[in-house]
Amino acid sequence: MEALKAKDNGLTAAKLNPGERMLIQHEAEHFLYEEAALLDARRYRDWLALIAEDMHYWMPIRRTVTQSDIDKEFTKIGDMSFFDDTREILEMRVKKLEAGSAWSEDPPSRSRHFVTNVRILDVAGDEITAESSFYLYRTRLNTEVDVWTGRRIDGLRRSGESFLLFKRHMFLDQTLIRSTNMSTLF
Amino acid sequence: MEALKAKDNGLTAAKLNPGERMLIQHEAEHFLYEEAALLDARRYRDWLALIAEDMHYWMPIRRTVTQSDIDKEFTKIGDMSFFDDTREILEMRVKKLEAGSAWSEDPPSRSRHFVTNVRILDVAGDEITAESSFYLYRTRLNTEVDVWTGRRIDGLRRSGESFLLFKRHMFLDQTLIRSTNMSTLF
Amino acid sequence: MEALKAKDNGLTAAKLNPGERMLIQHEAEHFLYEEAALLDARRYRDWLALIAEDMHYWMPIRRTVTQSDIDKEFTKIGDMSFFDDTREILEMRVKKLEAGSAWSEDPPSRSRHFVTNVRILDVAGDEITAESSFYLYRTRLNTEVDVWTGRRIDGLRRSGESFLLFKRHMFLDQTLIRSTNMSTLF
Amino acid sequence: MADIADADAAWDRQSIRSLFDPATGLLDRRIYEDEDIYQRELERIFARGWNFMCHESQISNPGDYFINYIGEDQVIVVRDTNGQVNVLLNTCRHRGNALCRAEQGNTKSFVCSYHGWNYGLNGDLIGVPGIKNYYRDDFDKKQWGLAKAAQVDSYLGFYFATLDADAPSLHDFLGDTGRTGLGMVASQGDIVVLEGIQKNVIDCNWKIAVDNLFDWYHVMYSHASAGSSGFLNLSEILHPNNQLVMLGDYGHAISGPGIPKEMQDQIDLMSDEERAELSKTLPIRLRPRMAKELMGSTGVRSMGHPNIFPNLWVTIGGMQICLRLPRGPHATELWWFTVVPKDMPPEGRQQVLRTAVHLFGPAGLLEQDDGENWSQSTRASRGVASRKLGHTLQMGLGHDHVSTDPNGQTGIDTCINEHGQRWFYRSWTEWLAAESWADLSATRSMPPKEIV
Amino acid sequence: MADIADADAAWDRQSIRSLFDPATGLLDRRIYEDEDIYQRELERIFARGWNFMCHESQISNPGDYFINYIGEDQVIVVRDTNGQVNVLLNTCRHRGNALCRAEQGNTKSFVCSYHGWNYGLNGDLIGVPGIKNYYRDDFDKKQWGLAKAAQVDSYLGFYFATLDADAPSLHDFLGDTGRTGLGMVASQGDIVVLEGIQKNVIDCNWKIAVDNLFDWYHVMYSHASAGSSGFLNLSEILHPNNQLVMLGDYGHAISGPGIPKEMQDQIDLMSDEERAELSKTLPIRLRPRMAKELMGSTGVRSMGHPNIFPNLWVTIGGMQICLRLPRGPHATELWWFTVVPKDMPPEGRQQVLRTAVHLFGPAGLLEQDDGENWSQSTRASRGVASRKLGHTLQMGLGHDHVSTDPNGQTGIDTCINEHGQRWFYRSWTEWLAAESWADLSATRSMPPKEIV
Amino acid sequence: MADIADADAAWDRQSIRSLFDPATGLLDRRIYEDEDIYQRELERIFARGWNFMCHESQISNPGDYFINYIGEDQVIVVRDTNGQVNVLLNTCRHRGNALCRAEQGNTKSFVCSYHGWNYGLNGDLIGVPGIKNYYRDDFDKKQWGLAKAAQVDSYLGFYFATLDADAPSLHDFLGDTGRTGLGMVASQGDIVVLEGIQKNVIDCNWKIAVDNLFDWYHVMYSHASAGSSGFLNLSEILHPNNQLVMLGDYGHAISGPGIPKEMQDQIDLMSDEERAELSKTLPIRLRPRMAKELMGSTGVRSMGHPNIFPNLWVTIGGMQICLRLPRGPHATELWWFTVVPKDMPPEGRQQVLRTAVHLFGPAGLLEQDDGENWSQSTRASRGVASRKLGHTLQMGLGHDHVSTDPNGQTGIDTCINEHGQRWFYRSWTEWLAAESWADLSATRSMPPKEIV
Ligand code: FES
Ligand code: FES
Ligand code: FES
Ligand SMILES: [Fe+3]
Ligand SMILES: [Fe+3]
Ligand SMILES: [Fe+3]
Repeated sequence: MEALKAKDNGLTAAKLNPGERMLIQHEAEHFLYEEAALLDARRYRDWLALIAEDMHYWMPIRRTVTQSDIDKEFTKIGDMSFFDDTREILEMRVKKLEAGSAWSEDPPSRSRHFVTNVRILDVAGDEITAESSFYLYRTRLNTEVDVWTGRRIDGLRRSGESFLLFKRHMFLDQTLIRSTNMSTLF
Repeated sequence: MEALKAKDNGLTAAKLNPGERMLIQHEAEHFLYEEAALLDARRYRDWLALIAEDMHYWMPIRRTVTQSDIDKEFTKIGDMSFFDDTREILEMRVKKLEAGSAWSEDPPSRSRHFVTNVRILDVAGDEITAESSFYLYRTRLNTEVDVWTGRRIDGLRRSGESFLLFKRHMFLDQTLIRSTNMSTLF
Repeated sequence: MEALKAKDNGLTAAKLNPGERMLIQHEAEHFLYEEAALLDARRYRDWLALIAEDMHYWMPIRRTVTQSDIDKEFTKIGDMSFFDDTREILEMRVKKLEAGSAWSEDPPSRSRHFVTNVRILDVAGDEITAESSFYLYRTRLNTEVDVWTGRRIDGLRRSGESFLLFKRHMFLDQTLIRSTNMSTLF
Repeated sequence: MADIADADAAWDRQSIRSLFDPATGLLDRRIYEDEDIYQRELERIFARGWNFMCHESQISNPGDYFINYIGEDQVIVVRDTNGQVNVLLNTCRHRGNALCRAEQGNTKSFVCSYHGWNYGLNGDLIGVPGIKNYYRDDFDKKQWGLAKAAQVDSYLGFYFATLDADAPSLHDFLGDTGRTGLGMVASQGDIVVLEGIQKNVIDCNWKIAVDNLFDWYHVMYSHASAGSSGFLNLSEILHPNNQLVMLGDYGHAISGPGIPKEMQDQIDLMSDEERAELSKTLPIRLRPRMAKELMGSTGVRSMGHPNIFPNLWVTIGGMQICLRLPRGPHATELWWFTVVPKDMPPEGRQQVLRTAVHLFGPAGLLEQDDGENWSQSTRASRGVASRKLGHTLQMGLGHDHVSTDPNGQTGIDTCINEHGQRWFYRSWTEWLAAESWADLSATRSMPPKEIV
Repeated sequence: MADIADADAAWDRQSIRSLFDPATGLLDRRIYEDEDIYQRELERIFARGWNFMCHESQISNPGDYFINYIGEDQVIVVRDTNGQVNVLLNTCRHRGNALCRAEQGNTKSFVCSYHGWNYGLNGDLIGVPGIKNYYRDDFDKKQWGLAKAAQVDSYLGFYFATLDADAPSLHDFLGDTGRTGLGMVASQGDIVVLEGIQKNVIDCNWKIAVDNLFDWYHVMYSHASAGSSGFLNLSEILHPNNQLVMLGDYGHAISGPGIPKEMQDQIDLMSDEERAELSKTLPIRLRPRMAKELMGSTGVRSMGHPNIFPNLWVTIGGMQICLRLPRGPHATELWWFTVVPKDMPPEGRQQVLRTAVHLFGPAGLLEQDDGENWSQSTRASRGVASRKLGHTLQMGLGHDHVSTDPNGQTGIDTCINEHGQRWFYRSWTEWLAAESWADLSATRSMPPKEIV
Repeated sequence: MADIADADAAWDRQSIRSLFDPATGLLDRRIYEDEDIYQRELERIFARGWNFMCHESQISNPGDYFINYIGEDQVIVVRDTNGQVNVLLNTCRHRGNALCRAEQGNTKSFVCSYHGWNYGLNGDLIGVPGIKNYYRDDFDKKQWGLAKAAQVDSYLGFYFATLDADAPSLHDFLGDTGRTGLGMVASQGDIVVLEGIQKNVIDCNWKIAVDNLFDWYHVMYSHASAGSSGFLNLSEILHPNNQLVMLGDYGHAISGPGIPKEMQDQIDLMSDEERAELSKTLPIRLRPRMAKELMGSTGVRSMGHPNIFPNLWVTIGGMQICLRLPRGPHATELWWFTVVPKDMPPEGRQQVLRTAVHLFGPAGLLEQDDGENWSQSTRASRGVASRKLGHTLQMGLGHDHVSTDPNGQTGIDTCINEHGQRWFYRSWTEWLAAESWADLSATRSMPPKEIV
């Protein structure tokens, strides 16, 4: 399988033959669904096992801007963001959840990661870049509901019979976050 | 195809080769989408035709509990639940809807079953266990909206060229149900 | 591949063998996801390039009706509707968005098209009819949120290595539209 | 009780009257956000006035019904077996349940889904399960029919209802201006309402939506992109220097482009065939000869927008009518009705649909741009500093003359202006301040006859 | 402050009393939508009365707790190490944070997640981080324990609490009728509440949900489709002409099918074994001999629905109890508790589950149909015209006799009727109008003894 | 009208003053839920006080604008071509539409999307389409410029605005304590605000969010898991027994860890290079020599949290500032601004980002845990019984001395305490009770000088 390049945000420039692409698509979806299931099942340690050492987990801030400022809609790397995590920081988040004193997650939230519209953007050696739409539903206590939606760019690297996730860039649709916190992993 | 065992709630323990798995995944998704379409089209009798005689259609009650009580989050079989239906009861639900006097469904609700993140958990003989995330959107009259989300474990049994559903266990994300009723099939 | 006929709203009458169907399903999903991504990325001109000359883009009005009037739930072709667009009208919508004075879209809305439950209803020569469930999330400014859900029937015609869209019929779940406008393409 | 008691305390006649100053065009912004004012609007404007219900073609058969509102009170508009149209409050007299939940339909009677009480199409209570056994025959069904609108009447096929028995007749309420407005629709011929009422909610005060229909000033700027889309040529329809305004009793008004009198004189000489022929070369359709009877010699010149006070807009030369239903101070439901002449050939009908679908309604190339302006204006009214900044409705104030034509119909030939808005808000303060129809009749301002 | 001050101004004793007219059964609809009335209900009914907390089996071990509400005030119901049950306001005395966020659990003490204050199971403040260093020992922990219900007591294992120290004892508050109602549950034997309380929200006023439990009139019509489903035979359980109503002090009541006296006389002669045997052929289970002690000689004949005023419904012969919690004037939370005798064999328990899951609760074949009626009735109460249309609760008014049995227990043997609803609303006006328990005790109506 | 009239009736000076008792630290919980109190806060605190707008680096070029709020009134903060910064109410003077809908941007002028009125960067109305033709030149543009803040001023690059012309100058309003607080930011050098303001909404009353910044008591318990995560060592930054509190005129205050005087004396002797070198071994960065000028000889010792009354928090030694915007009594928007010295090398900047992203903000390892405590505390304030339970702010009351340093700056060296909260709520009652700036100036309490 040869390396293929695609624009980050649009139609896949290069073409795989549909049969090849179908298999890669299936593998990527399979991985992303299993990964989401671990989060929703609160199996954070198992989830961490899917995270590569060089993980970049990043969610820039989106702003309401005019058409003419559209290139400033998202903050850039090096600006402020909501998440800008290495694997080390993600592990700290997990440790926090395991601490027994993460009050904002005790009682634990109930989350559901809906991952749809998965598209293979790029295949380069053992790395796959996949775009998807996410709808993250979270409910807490008896009445709290949060919804976060957006676009995700994930980097998957083959590792044994599965993948490791080495990149997750999350582009929210919301500008003002209408939630008390973001104590849930995306 | 051999029997494969998987934990109910997590990564598929056993491995199918991806090509095999892809086909089973497609078949399961195809069935689940058709089944959902029948409900959304209010073709309840046609839907019943997809239900096996030994169907167990069950939705336990979820509770807001602390981390330390997390094993009590869902009620168990034998406790109270929202649904605990045999095929016979499901048929009664359908008869009720057909009665012409099910006032809570006349005017009929409008539902949309979004089935995503389908994962094949287990293949054993002619039976497939599939997990999925569901987002059930219902709107009634001009302003009523209900949303139920959660995880579903479905048991599919091959029957001719299609499947019969013999198990549907629904694990809601919500604890307090913020709806006037649950007159919609999940 | 031979021509297959299916009812518009229900189980696929004719049968493809699952392997064949899986490939067509993949191709259709791939196209629909790319098309949705173009809209969400506001690449309207690129989107227009996917629209066939004979496009019919139609969204009837849904009404809250009794069981006995269920055939009147949607308005018919020739009645009033929300969208009843040719490619020419769609191009006008795009021109409007490009005009620099479409105030209701400046600052631009942020949309996310979740396309799920894709089913191949019909394959006839180089034309595919696909049904899907859509969940269109739109947010504007800092607090506005709109959600439209429903069923979509899309007509895809093979064109080179991809498809052109020649039909999009959108059947909303909502009757009263709880939105200031529908300035977003579905 | 509490709400209206509070309202009375807070808003007396004087303070209500001062919410709009006709002498300067200054409008107090609290009218868009105050909860007490809103409650008073429901009582004194919607429950008191004549509200549009539907067109006769929507309920042409016995048993046909259509659900509408008087303010926020839901009503059933239904044709009974005598052909009479009744307007009934959609709430069971037993325990208050809604009788109809569908938006429209056909029925033999109204059976309540709670205990099965059955009401005739005229609202009479005709069946009470167990009246003999459980009620022991001690229940007077005659006293418990559905509450009916105090008056129901139609003009040119348009049904209206009022909950106030003291209201003047529909004919008198409409007056010349209201009748002219409805005449604009009827002048297209024998019309029917098409299947499919578009309904959507805008986060704005209902009055902001209403006053916008008189506002031809916003068209060039707000809707510039509708022009850019190529769908329509704004300047062909705007005619900023040929505007005709008609101000009517009780707050009705018509405003927008007008055919200059000299031009109309020439049109008057043409036969219907000649008009149809000429229309093909124009961006508008010329009205047939009979329109003059319906609209009057001044009214027939209007190519603008009538508003039947308080909330019924006649638009695109009568091709659509749009009702604006209040939903609290900060939300309004818009209902679009589309009409065509019964005998219109398919191509004409296709053309009407094309315009109606693509111009107005929530997805319309024109209408898309209005809602956010209205909602932003409503929203800022809640700021404690912003709501102290009155709106200005000063355009043209004191600069125009009202002319009275030989038939006594009045009109103002002018350029783009804010006469319609001023008249609407002036009337609104008078309705709101009046304690009864007698009070309103005695205290309302008469449409101006000279300088305006 | 402001809210209750306003309420006082708007609603005096006279105007509250006039909201329901016992002489005609006319009920003012504003009771379902007025915000001031609602605030007053929280103060004068929920905070004042005895509220159901939970059953002892739900908190059988020290440290077991269950979260419930008194009106909208959240409380912790907890068993302490002495076995005593305490009812504590779930709000830290320091800065008001909630101590418990889970719905139920077991704990050694309540530690606040904000600053770590630690409260004992009896509410005593037992730990304050830094009390020595930061507070310099100048802080009196004894004064800052959790606020406790003024009185907590149980009857037959059912725990209740009131925030009002002047309330009569639980025993006296329940009176004969309330005790009979709870006896209906206990007569099944030594019972436990099953795991899993169904909770859902209906967009209706809480009183509409409550009065419905007396309403056997709606069953045949509202729930017709539950019959069609084949799940149950409505006529087998309804017995429209054998209804038994009991009206109790402070607003409690029981209403529904009753076993005719003559039949009960025959049952009274049977042994428990004979009753069990006969029950197999009946749609209902006959109560054991000991039921008579718990329910009285009239009460034992009731197969209907008790309501412990204001909001605790005992249903299906005591198999479920349903609490209705107010959530503003327009919403109600329903909580379903399901009970079984401890020693019930698995098949019996299976049968209880089958009934409980499939009949009631939001997905129940019966219950599904109720919510929308209630919510539509509540909704229409907001219309300015609709809310002026009183409800009628006239069924059977003046036609029935109250009999007093040899043991002094009263009951009304009749057909389907609205006695329960009338008694509920009459009592409701009296609770709401009273300024204190002393006032209520002095001014309340006594249950009727003759004509009703 | 109605709202403030009601408020006046319900809340007079005396009842407002009694909402907090400085002698006991008892706080009335209704301040978190009463709608009339909230309206009064908007009028008497936000519209009257000086509100933080933005930092000069955010609008460095002519035409740069940033949208902010004064209470719930939206304002445009814009630099004009003269370099002057203007604060304009974001509501068109014609019909009230919002001029700017983006959060930030650059523009030549503000054109309204409704009718195209055009305002200069200083708010002047410079273009009115049709002023000649439609307005007939009879319209005085000078009278219809955008409403401007009564005063706009900056201190150390931080822009503030007030809607009250009678407010004292920004310099005087800030007083020593406010200036010290801003000096904490500026002491890092010539700073800029980074791209990206985190904004989120918490369901809590704004005052609960504000008083939390003085609350170093909650850190060890609330944020224990942030320690467990390994991201930071709480005890290294907390110093419970070395706390320094400064109470300032008009309600400003600073509270948190303080460098003991003796240690500061040693630091004072060090050069900036020595400080930088030593900082590498410490969990905090020592301030440069110039900090003393900005913060005073007591202020420079603070490693705590300033609050510029009412709602601007300076945090992490000046690295972030957080604005808390009221959104009704039950919701607050938090806006996080992150600052770095312009000349900071990339690694330093990287370190700032790491801290800012991972500590605070909605996803911050520390901040995650705060919101739910605040929201639960706010929520319980609505219960009719719970809201009668006052909060206690008694910690350290009467146990500490205010010292005045040789330069006249005052400070309290103590352990963890609630001085800041008490001062905040005491000032809050005074602002809320005062009818005008003159009244507030005359009646406010002066910062304590002795026992506190
Ligand atoms: S509420 Fe309509 S019949 Fe009872
Ligand atoms: S709020 Fe509970 S300890 Fe402070
Ligand atoms: S509202 Fe701004 S120009 Fe008219
Ligand atoms: Fe417009
Ligand atoms: Fe019922
Ligand atoms: Fe904190």
